[in-house]
Amino acid sequence: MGKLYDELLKDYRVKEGLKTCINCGTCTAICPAAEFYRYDPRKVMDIVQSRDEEEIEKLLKSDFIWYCGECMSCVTRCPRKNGPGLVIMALRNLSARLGYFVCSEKGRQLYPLTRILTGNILNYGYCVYPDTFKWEDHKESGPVWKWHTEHIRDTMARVGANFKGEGPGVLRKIPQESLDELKRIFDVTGGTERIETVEKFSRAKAEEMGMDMDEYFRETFEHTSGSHLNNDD
Amino acid sequence: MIYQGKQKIWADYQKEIPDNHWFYVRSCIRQNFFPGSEKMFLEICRNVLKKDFFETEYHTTCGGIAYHCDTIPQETVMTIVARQFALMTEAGYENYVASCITSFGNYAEIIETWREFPEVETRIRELLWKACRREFKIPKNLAHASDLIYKYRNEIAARAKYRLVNRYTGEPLKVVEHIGCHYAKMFPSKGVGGAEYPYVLCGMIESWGGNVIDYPERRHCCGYGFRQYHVKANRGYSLSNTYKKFESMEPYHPDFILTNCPGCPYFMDRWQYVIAETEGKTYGGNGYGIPVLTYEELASLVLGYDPWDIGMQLHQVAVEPLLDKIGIAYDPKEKYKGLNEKDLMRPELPGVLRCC
Amino acid sequence: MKENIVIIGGGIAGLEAAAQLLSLGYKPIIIEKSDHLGGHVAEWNCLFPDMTPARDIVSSLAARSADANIFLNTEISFVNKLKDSYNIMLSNGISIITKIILVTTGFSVFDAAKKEEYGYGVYDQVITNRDLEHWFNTGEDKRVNDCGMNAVGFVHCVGSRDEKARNPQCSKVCCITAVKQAIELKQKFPDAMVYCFYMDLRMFGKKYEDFYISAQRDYGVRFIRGRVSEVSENIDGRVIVKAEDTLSGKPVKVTLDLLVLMAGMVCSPDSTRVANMARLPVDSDGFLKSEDNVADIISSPKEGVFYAGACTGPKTVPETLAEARAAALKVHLYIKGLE
Amino acid sequence: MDFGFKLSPSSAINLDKVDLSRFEKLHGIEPDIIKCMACGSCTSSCPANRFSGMSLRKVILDLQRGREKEALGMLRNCMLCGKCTMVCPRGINTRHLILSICRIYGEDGK
Repeated sequence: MGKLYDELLKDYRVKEGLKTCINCGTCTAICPAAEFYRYDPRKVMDIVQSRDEEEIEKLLKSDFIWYCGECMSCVTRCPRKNGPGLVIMALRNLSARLGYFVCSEKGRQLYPLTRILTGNILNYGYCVYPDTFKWEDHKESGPVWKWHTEHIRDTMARVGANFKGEGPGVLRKIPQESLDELKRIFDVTGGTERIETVEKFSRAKAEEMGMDMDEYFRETFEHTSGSHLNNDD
Repeated sequence: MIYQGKQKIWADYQKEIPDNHWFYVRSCIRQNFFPGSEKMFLEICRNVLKKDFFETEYHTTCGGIAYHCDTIPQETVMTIVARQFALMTEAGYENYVASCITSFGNYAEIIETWREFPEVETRIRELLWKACRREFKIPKNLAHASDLIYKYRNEIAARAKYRLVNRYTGEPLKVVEHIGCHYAKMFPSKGVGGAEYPYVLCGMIESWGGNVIDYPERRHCCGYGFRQYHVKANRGYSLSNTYKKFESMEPYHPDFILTNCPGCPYFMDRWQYVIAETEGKTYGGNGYGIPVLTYEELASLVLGYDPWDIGMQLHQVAVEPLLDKIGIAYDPKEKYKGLNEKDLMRPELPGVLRCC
Repeated sequence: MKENIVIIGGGIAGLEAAAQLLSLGYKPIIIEKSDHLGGHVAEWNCLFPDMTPARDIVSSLAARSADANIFLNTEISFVNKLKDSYNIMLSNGISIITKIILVTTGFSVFDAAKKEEYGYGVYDQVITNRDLEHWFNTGEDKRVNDCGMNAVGFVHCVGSRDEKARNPQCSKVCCITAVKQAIELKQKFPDAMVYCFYMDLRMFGKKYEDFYISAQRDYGVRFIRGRVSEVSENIDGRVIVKAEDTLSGKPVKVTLDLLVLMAGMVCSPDSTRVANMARLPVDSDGFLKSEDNVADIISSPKEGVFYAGACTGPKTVPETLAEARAAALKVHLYIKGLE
Repeated sequence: MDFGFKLSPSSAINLDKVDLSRFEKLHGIEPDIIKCMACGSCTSSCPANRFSGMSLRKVILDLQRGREKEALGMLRNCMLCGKCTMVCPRGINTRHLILSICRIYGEDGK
């Protein structure tokens, strides 16, 4: 592997997203994450463009790169046509590939995310799916969602969805041959390899933390320590 | 506010939207939380306006949420998207319309990346062939489904049963519009009206009789943030961003909020519930919330569809006060019924947020 | 001394060059498309750093160049290259054969409405540097008069140093103009909070730094290092400005009664038009291209065509005047060479 | 009801709400404080900076942004060596300034 900066530069999102940054702060000014986390996208851009390997490695192992919500509001405003949000995506990608993500609490959340989202895609063909979107894990979805999922065949039929049905329509069953194609796409494009990498590093980290994988899942999915928010000490 | 100033900007961002013959792809989030909306989109386009919208059961998620949660590499999402394009090509279409804003942004980003770096497109063609033995053409026109309803807004207005007017006062309803971030923030020219003053929803509201409210945090993200919502530990971020928007719009007393992204109405609806339960604060008057509608729901309501047929009962914030203001007829007893009057009980009532 | 000299543009560069050429014994012709002389400077109130009234500069220049042949309300219809001269057709039907053209077409103020996120032309209380000078001159502007003036902001670099606005270069004079206008507002409204949002403060000219120190020390103007990202309007019609306070690394917002956008300089469409007609090259910054940007900025690559002032890039008033004098001398020596 | 998460505080500095009354008092006795142009010379020469993060530049800024707690926390690390006074290009008597800050902001028992 080459140097971290060189690895980043191979990513098209860095080619697109980081030309030259003038540290003006237009990105941070309207960044939702900068307001609610201890986060400053301008500084992330500045570290990457510094090409300081040590600093970039620290960044890849830190919580900072995981605060962004990828809303891309920064892209609209940058006077140098940079995309800090795109650079964040490249940093996260590299952190995942190298296993650095397990070094930070927010990075470790990649494990539950990968399990939930790639699981939904490969099993159902959807990113979000009622069978795995449980009220217990999503109490904010409200009593209405609880009711809806308790009666889902009926409530879906009431509004004309084709829930788990054949043929087209809302939340139809996606044919097995299409799911097979998705699996083969994952296999040839590095999607499967990424899932395995995240799994491998997370397993090692869970062991280090003295947890089994279910405990590790709950821990990374639910737990937040101090120091991320502005009033944390 | 100088309305003509906005009109000048709108005139600069008029994208080409063909009138007919579209290949339709669905949204993961919309299907889960607003299943009636997608059904109504096709109902209005096909049966009311007699347009050709094709859907194949073989299409899948675009992978956008997984991509923006950083769980799949760029090549994976690009190849999934290439497969969707292949399905369009095989069906003989060249206009591609997505129900989801994340998808729409994803498609736009990928097409732009391929344009800028043709070697990436070549590589993805190879990967798609290897995985699926499929080939594709890049869509000639890419639209978001709200672009189409915008395009048809006057035809809908001509057939409308209701207008967005408060029947007690005769005043136009005050409407907040909220645009999904990935609609135009990355590529302002891809959105009707651009990134700063998008017109896609304003056009519908104006055409159907309402007044648009511009409030300070109008452009701010709803706070979805992908991993900031899907991981429970991070949801304070998502909640806080919606809270910021509601605090900013509160002095304007909006009658409802119109959205074009599938996620935003879910978050702005449910976070009102959470804010009510945790902070004791409600925004809609008399303890109610402010209803947050999808553009398909709004189009269906003005066209006179039954609110419970289009899925308004799946909102946490009660829509009845809005229906009453417009004068839309509905039967409260039918709200939580299944087909053929099947009794499905009803959701529990929240502790603070007033619901019907 | 019968050689025709055509000066295109009756701004301060054209007038100063004409005055010098008159004193050298020539009778230059000034073509001005508007109905008055003095260009942008004629619309300004006071000039930094000594607060010289702009009208004094313009009236003195106009007096010194009064003996030139001046065509107001006149545009160039076309320019033909003849064997060793140019045939210039004017919009009033007159045609002039000349061997010497001095281009003094100047700049345009960047159209601030193009920075959509700043809301010029959309939000009532957003004005430009030019609007504010107009108010200094006339006292007529509802937006300024009726706003209470408790808090005012200046946004530097509007349409300058901005690739999105297709204007990557620095307009150079806006930093000091903002400091000047901030001081002037403070003089009129001592209790107002005045903020300047800047990226860098380019205080390059004589006494500019003193001016900046005075703005801080004597007037309490507050400088915030961060480029404004977004402006919105609240229910009272005041504007909310968002930037990053980059020195503390935190987002900052403030509600203002009035926001002044420091619209930068771009090459004027008239310069581009003349360049097209006379086949003059345009530089990568959009301004007219000189023979050499260091050694010979006032010569064009075309025989007998010279430049002075902001048609080759943003310049201050003293720089423009100095260039106009240099161009006059260059023209004089060129004519000597022809003889 | 506990959802497992809650509203986060905003880090945005809202200049509309910053109370500058103590800063104005300080400015009354230290008029040069607003001449600071945030060049950072003080910080780079500060012997306390390396191990404590003390930065007079940030202290001056924080006081103007209503972040008094942060400013005073940093100032505790100052050793009053006066190096910053020697390097300030705007000629601010920083050592004197620091003592005045302590006096004004220390009034309610800090």
